[in-house]
Amino acid sequence: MEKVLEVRDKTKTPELNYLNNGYSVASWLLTKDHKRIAMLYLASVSFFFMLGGFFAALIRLELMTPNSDLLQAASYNRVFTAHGIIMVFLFLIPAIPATIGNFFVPLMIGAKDLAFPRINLLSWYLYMAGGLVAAYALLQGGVDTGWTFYAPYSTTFSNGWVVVTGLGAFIIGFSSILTGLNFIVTIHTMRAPGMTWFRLPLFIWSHYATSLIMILGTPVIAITILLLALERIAKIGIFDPAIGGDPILFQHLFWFYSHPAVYIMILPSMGIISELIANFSRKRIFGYEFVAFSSIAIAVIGFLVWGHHLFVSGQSIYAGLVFSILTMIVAVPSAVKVFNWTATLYKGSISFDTPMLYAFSFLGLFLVGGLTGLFLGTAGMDIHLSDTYFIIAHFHYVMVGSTVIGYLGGIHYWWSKMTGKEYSEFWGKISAMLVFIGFNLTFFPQFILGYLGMPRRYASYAEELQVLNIFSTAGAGVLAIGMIMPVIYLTASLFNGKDAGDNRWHLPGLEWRTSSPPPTENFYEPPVVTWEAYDFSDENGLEPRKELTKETV
Amino acid sequence: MQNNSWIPLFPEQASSFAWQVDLLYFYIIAVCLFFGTSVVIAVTWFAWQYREKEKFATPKEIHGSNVLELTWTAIPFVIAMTIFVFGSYVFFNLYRMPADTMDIYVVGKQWMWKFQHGTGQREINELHVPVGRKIKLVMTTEDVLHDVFIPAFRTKADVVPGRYTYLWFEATKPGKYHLYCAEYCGLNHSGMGGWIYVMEQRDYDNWLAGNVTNQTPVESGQDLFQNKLGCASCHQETNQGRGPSLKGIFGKDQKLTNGQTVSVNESYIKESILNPQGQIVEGFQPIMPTFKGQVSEDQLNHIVAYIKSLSGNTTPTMTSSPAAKTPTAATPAKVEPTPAKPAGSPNPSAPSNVKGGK
Amino acid sequence: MSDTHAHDYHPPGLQHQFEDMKQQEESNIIGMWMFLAQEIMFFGGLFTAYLIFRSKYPMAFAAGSNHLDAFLGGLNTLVLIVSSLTMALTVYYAQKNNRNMQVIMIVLTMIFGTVFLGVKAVEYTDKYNHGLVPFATWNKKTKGEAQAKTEAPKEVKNFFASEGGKAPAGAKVEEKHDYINPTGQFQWNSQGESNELILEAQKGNFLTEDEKIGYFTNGEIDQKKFEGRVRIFFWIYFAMTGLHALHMIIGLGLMLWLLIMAWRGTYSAQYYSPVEISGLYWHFVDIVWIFLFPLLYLLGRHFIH
Amino acid sequence: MSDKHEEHELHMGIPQYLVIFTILFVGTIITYYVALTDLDSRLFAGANTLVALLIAFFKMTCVVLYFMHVRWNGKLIWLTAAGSFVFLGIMFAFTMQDYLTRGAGIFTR
Repeated sequence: MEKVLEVRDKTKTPELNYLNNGYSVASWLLTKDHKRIAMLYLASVSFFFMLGGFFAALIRLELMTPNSDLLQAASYNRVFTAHGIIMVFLFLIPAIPATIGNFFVPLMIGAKDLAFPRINLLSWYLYMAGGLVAAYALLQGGVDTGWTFYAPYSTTFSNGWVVVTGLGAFIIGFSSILTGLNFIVTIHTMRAPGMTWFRLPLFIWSHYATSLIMILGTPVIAITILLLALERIAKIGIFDPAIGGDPILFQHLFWFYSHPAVYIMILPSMGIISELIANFSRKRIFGYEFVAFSSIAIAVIGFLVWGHHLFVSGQSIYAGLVFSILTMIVAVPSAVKVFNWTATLYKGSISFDTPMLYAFSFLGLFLVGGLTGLFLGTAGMDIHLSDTYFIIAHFHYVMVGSTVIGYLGGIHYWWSKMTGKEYSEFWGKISAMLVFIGFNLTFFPQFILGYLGMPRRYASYAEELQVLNIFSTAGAGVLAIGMIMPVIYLTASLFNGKDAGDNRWHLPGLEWRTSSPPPTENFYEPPVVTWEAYDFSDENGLEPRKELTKETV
Repeated sequence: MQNNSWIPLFPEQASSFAWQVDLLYFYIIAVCLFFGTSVVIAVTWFAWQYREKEKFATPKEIHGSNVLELTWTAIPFVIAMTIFVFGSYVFFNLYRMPADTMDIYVVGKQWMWKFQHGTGQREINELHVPVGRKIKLVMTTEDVLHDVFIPAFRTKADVVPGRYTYLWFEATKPGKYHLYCAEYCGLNHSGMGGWIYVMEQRDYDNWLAGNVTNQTPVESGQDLFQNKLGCASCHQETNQGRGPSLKGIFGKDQKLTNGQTVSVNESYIKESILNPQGQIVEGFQPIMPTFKGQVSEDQLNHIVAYIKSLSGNTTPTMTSSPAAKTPTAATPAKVEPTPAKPAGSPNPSAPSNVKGGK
Repeated sequence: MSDTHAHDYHPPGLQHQFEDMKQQEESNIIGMWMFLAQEIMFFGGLFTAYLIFRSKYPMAFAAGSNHLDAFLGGLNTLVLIVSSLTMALTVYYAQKNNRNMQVIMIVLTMIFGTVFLGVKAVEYTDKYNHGLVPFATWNKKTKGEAQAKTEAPKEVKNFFASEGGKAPAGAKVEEKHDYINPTGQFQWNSQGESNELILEAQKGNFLTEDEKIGYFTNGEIDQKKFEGRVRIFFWIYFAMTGLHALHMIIGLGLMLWLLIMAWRGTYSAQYYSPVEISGLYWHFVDIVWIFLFPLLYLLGRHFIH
Repeated sequence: MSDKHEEHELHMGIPQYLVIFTILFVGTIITYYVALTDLDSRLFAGANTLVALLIAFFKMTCVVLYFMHVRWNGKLIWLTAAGSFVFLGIMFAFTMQDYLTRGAGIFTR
């Protein structure tokens, strides 16, 4: 399956790369090559994203009118639950680490593969198994608990498909743990000679931080779901107060993972944006160490703040204040990142290619998403806002506005490396702008709706709120068009795209110093790193190195 | 929500601390605008100023500046702390229970709210409270998590099974405000809501006195008429019964056996109940017993209200002195246009819809 | 050692993605530690649940704990410690290139691991016989008095043994086991003992707020409610020890694989990292038990005397 | 290279392993008997719990440092071992801080 690279004569055979190194189904499904696994992930993650997007469309269509007319409350509840579970567990958490991360972590540190290729493949199978189980339960049975599975509704009142969905989430959890484990070990032991910690691209730092959360947080949700299932099946008496349990315990265990989980979603995206901003202004990132450590700080402090989801649950004022102040502190490293990104642009040479447009739109949306987090971390403010559309708008700004935008930016940025083809820059720019406009139109009105007091998860709402909801639905239409376009032109580029060349953007990163698409073992000879991250200086020898590999082999 | 603008932006301010929450909101918005606009301006300006002049140019290296880093770590930190302090102050005001409160007990249930006042009145999906009094809700639930949310008061709190949680507010403005359930509770979550009626103290007292059984005067009167006092056995819908039909008589003239003609108004109806033999309607026997001593003043009023409703007149009017000393002598609600509920007790599976408004 | 490139010299067991054995070993060890960190958090969720419920219902937990067999629990702790020692020695002999001792030590580890699971099975059976399995109807079904009497002597004996000789008066014991459990539900049959406990705690004002609500109905001890709280203890007991036993079984599987590989003489001073990381796993499982033993079997035991 | 490597890895001989084993063994016996004595009324409330947990922690430390060779491992392993316990501690502490103050009248809630 994996042929050893020995002779590479360009004139005779086409370059042997990871894509044309075997065409059989088995060569894909049994591959241990991190790049192929990343492509498997890319396909499956995109599938689930579209499934989740379909449910999102249903939600917005239903909310166009105040009454629950398109969907009855029963189906509406199932639809938003399906949307939440699919998007969170099946898309947002694996999206960047498992696709782009899987592909580029070894490439960017100069390794041949991840440390445990078989575990990497196993994690994809776990993901697929869990994803299909969850999707089956959601489509076949229909779960109406919301993605939070709050007890005692989920343990006692909802239908039994909760257990099956939980099982799916449990399995996916282990897929995520294994991915994180693989990354940490890889980053620790597999760096190329000369690739010191402070020469690592920031993408790697952010994945390191993400992996920490995956390892320390995910097992907690796994055991929580296990207990939930036991409670559901056997009535343990652990979450259901009717038999002595405690629903608050569920919330604590759930948010111990699920709050850090939002950092699992956002940190990799921040890593991509650091790459984009540095590379497209062709400058070393401003305050490299601060950006790097702010990722770690976010990961660590992120574990201390989960209680802000429980402000209104009858928490004491004391506990509320502790969680509130810690939440305010976690805002600081995020702010530091934004300032550093802005400063990086200063005196750069900024190009406006599609990935950079995504980076700009990330900056705008993350500003809104991050700053509105201040409202929700402030205990006195959160009382009015929690469980309203303000929350919905806030976390969509963070999850979609930042994670999905970062993901799209990353896909565009590395598309030429992953496939060797160029996508259409024109359509890319149009789609990037549509996504930005559509997104803001969809979610900005929801801030106002939230302050007006429209609670989340409502199938029907007060009539005076209809105008804003119509704006939101209209925006969702634009957003949907913007999101579907990349699927089309990226797929088209596979067939009729121009050859992108090895280094489409002319960048110094290690991943750009191998061919596009890269060979199975990533590099023709083990790379030795002699430059700092984002070193655009002339001595760095961008071009010659490429020639060197081609001539010498 | 009496917000008449095309796109409403803020819910009404109707509690003592609503302005604090709004002020905090504006403060954080100001902070956000400050940071947001400065970053956006900087990004836009840099993007324009330093746009690519030549493909793949290599600009000069700038490595960073510790002074700058410290500044923009410290400033957000300090500002975040001011927000925290302000927010904590508001949090205290919202969640610290004051001492001198009027307690109302709340039970959440899929999918309705049950309220019970200290004086025993029960309400479903509606809560009547006096203006200017500190109200404390003592809340629990029979099944799953719920959450009492009153946007106009800017406060909410979860209702947790197996525990009591508390919420307090002091309404400042009479009116009718949305009550929502904000914690997802199952199928009819979006239907689990109702209205908070904030009334002047006097109206509230009247309401308390007149609405003991959680019924509108009309409902209460109907109950008395049909069940408790048994009027309906004689006064049937048609004139076939032993007594005249009371349908549609209000406001009309009525011929009596003694040849007189009286106009049917509140006092006539009352008089007829208390002293039936005085005024016998033409064509009927003087067989009706007196109800003097069996019905209280407010029950009378309810019956009057009901009889009026039979004539399509649903608005009960005030007939006796509001300055009554004892609850029994008090009057029926000058309840702010309480929408007449459908007859019969509210059905839990079909709680009243939250929608509506003006 | 940097000059040993993968292409020239390929030591046994070196995977293609690594440059040399040192890198591979390091990766394996770090990987295993990351896995253990994950395991700690996995058990951590259960420990949190234990913490919360124990702080809510200490008396019910003490009563439940007293019906676990501290002697067998202690024995199992010792068995696991011995197996940890043999595991550590396996690594030692692998480093010493001693194949035979390696094999012996792995076999010993497996034997002790199996003994642990055997004792565990005995304990579970005991719970089964006494109606203390909280799941559905998975208890011994005792129908009516006649059967209960015929089985009584045996159970009393068991009970003495299980109490480590510290059982209350014999009359009480007989009364306890004369119960009917036709459907095999969870049953708490030591009301006398637990009532005493609660009343004493009430006298000393030790009851927590949750206990005051959780054990009483209208000021009287409510047996049904108390049984529910004890049931939570047994759930946590079964969940924690069950999960631990599952880890033991996985560990035994690992040992079997190690045994085969060691038999073939795969491991040497140059290549023994599978032995080492399996050892890490085995020690971790031991550590979990080191905590489970006092938390489940011992805490609150002194209340009873 | 491999010989040196081997020498470097061997930190403990059989006697040392046996010493650690004896400590663990004795610790188990002690914890068993201590649990049967009522320290709570003799010393202070919670003394039994504290002693049991201290012994467990001590035993764990022995296993981690010597059986699992952490004493001779790099900083990363130390950090992982300690770090995961720190996060476990965070989970316990922050959950308990909510439970202990809930309804207990701290700041008159």
